[in-house]
Amino acid sequence: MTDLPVLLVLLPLVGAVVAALAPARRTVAITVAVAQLGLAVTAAVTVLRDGPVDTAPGGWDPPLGIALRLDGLAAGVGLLVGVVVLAVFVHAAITPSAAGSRSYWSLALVTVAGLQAVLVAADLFTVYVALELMTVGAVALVALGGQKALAPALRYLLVAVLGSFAFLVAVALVYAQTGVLTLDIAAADLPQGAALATTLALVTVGLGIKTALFPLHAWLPGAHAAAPTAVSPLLSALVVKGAFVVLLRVWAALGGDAGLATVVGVLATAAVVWGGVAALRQTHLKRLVAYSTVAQVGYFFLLVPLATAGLAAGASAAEVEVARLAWQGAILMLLSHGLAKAAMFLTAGTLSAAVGSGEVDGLRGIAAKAPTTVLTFAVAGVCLAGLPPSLAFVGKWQLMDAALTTGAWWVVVTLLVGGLLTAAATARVVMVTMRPADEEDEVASEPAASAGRTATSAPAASATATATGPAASEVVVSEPSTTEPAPGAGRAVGAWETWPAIVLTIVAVATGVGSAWLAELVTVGSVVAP
Amino acid sequence: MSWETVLDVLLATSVLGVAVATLFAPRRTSSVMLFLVLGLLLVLVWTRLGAPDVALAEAAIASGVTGALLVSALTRRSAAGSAETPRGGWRSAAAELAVAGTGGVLLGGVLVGAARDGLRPDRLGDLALDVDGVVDQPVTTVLLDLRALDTLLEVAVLAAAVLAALAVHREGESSIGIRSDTRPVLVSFVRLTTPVVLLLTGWFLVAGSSRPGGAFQAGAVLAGAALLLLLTGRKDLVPTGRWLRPAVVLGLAVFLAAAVLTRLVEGGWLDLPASWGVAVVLVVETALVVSIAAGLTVLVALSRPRYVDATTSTETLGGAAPSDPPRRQTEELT
Amino acid sequence: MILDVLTVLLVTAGCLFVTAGTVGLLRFGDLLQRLHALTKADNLGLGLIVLGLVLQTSNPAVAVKLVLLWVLALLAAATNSALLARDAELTGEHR
Amino acid sequence: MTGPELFLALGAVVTLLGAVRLLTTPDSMRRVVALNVTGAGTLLILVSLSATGPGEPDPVLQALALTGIVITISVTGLALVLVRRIEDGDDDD
Repeated sequence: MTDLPVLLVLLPLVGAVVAALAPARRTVAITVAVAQLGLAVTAAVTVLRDGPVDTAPGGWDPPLGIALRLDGLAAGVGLLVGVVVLAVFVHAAITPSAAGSRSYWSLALVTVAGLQAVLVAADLFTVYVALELMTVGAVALVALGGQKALAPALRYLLVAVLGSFAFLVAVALVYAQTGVLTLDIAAADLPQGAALATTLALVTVGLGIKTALFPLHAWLPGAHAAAPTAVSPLLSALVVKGAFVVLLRVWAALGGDAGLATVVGVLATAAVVWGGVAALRQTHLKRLVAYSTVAQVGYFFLLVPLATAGLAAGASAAEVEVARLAWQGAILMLLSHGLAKAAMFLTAGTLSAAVGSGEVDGLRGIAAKAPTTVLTFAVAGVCLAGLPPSLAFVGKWQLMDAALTTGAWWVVVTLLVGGLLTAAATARVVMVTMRPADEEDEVASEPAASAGRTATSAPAASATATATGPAASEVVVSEPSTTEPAPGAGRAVGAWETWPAIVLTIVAVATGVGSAWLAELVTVGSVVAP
Repeated sequence: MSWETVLDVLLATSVLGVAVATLFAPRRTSSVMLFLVLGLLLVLVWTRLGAPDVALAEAAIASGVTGALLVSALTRRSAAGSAETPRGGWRSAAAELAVAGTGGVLLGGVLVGAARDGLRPDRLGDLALDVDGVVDQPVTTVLLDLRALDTLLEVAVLAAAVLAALAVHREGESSIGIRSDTRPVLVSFVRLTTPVVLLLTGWFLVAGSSRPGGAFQAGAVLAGAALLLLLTGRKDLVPTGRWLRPAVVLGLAVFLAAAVLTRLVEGGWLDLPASWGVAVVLVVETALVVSIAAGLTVLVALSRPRYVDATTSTETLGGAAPSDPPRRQTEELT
Repeated sequence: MILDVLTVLLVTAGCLFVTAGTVGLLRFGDLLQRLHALTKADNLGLGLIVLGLVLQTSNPAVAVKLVLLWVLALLAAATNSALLARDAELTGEHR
Repeated sequence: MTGPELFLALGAVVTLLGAVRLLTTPDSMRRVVALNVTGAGTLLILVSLSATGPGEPDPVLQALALTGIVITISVTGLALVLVRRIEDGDDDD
């Protein structure tokens, strides 16, 4: 069983090497994805039954060797990785041009290897190397989107590596004080003081960049929107989560900092509102979906202010209980976002390709031609907004429960507003798809027609009308990605093309119905374990 | 005040000054040249800090490689056309300096304080010095024995970067073109130095297990030879087509194979046994040299600007006529 | 003792030549003049420094390596200068 | 303040200088240079930390520095290839 953490990392790496050389890249990649899902399920079952799996490859015990730890968080997110990667690979295999390049398969597998290493590494420097592997893979995948994707890819690379350096300086600071790199051993030795606060601040900024926490999110919409169809879901559903898991690990191990937690709480709230409003104002479909990721990232970060009191050394039982509720709620939302957002990006790519335009307005009438795809997009949006019975609803409920217990009413307001904004953005897209294609004149004269029927007509109206204020530049720069065919060059939606997204959506709903085991899983081996 | 203190302060001041000049230089070319100077100054700093030879050699060669990458990426057009001053002029530059300086001093204070607090005898570094690993060099022991997984992932990062570079490359994902320059002076220089470079590669590789050296140094030197050969049109000696991708991933593949082999035979992933661990290290390092050399060659070749279509001049062998005015970059020196 | 004095003299002289070459690089007007300053003065300066250091070692292997270093530097400098000068002449960019 | 401590503080200043410049300069090539200056600063932090102790330099920190170097070179190479492709594309337009 101690092989599990190592296998999770090495299997996709072996796959990447084979896929880089063998002619049958797809077959190799999908075989690896199936095996990876099998490993993830085994890992989840093992962790639920026997608790966390600790191992140290190389034959040296920590702190001399590298500690790997497969805990509930790693197993839970690992399940998400297994499901999403398989679904996206199947989509890329059966859909023309979704992958962007023949190099897609090996680069995607490298990214998955980096992600798995991030999840299981319990050694701070190994986390740094793994983060870099994940970043280089993710940037390469964005760059497959053609000439228009190169500039966003470069920006993503430079900013993300800057975040890595911040993390590396934090690692150096921890090592300077404790003389070890294993997270748990170092955390036990680390005294309170300026150095601890600086470490947490550096980790939060460095990983905040990589998770696109407002206001460090500016790189994300461009990169996620310009990437090929089969890349955006991997980035949004998985890569962003990897960095968040590291942040959470370090906060939980080091006990957190109350002042910094408040700052993170404010930023998280701003992210939910700002990302939600910005998503409504986008005219380009994939940018709309990408901005909604900025908002959703805010939800996960709400965990930090809610749980910090329960992470401290002398926390009361009630505080730990709140932290556990918030932890489970935020991680369940994270998993549900991964499933639903992957489905949303896949369907968005399919719809854009079907009408030959990346613009939201170009989708008119597509609901009649591809009803299943539009329906999947809508249901994924509902899951994202956190309506019952989806997994996100369960997560949101727990998060609200934790917030009400501590009297953090602003968290409740944020969650409700964020849900409304997500629902409005989805509704806006779905309304456009259902409008007959020949209704062009009426639409031009009535820009807010679709959004007028939703609760948030004001921001939506300003999206189609002349945008003013700070968001103006974003509306102007939204341009279709080059991987999409030229306007009017739409193609028919393949018979099986929507199935991976449908499966992802079904999983997002089904896990919501029976989510108790999942909630239990994600706390195994963590500081908030019951 | 001792001589050493004076030297340290002088060195630190120079590093700071050159770093600021690098960051705020008005032109790309001067920025890159100043960065090369920064690299040289840092080598002096490593010596002052008592970095063992292995670290020193690798750091020195690395700054050379970075310099080569940056210089080769300079273009005539961008070098000349990028003489724009920073937005907002000196005012914003001063503001940036003030912000970064204040933040840096604060962070530096915290780091120095942490280093003073943390001087305990049971640090990892002291434990690692006493380890009886399969190789004698302590830094190599840490890299290939104690923390082999880190090195494996690091090799994967390099492979991923090179595969990505090939994927976004204009001429397709499995070949690189490079303009050749077949003037007799260069050709005979390459002929003279290639055997020396190959010798040096082998020495670095073997010496890595007991003395300064290692796969990265050997790979970087080999990449230099490969680039020179490509530059003089000897595509027959350097894999640029079908064998390029295999060469790039060879190191990662062999490293992974070693991980699986040790698991099957010894029962632990990357658990190097005393009896044949050295052999594993040597085989892995040899494969790494090939991959590092191939990877660095690809990265330098693909970041070069194309003044002339790569396909028209790569095949010219046997020396260009003196009357044929070659267009190539000379702006580095002028 | 005599060897030490010789080393100090040789290395100091070498440093002077290298400095002179650098001054030439900075002060001379065009590429060819700069190359003239660099190649002559720097190669000689490096040679003197190497010679001074050879006197300090009793190990012949180290001495051979040091001299080899100088030969390689000579080769590289000669090739570079030839290429640069040829380029400058052909393109007429030596101001 | 000892020599290694001086270089430790210098590393922090250089790291922040590079980081701020990376975020403010518009030119892509110089952003890559700024990234490398940031990397040099972090390297300085790691190597001078390895020398702050009384005994031999810390081999673990040296090894971390070497791993960081190779990663930074890989990232620089990829960034420069992207810069090249972006600017070549601009030429074609």
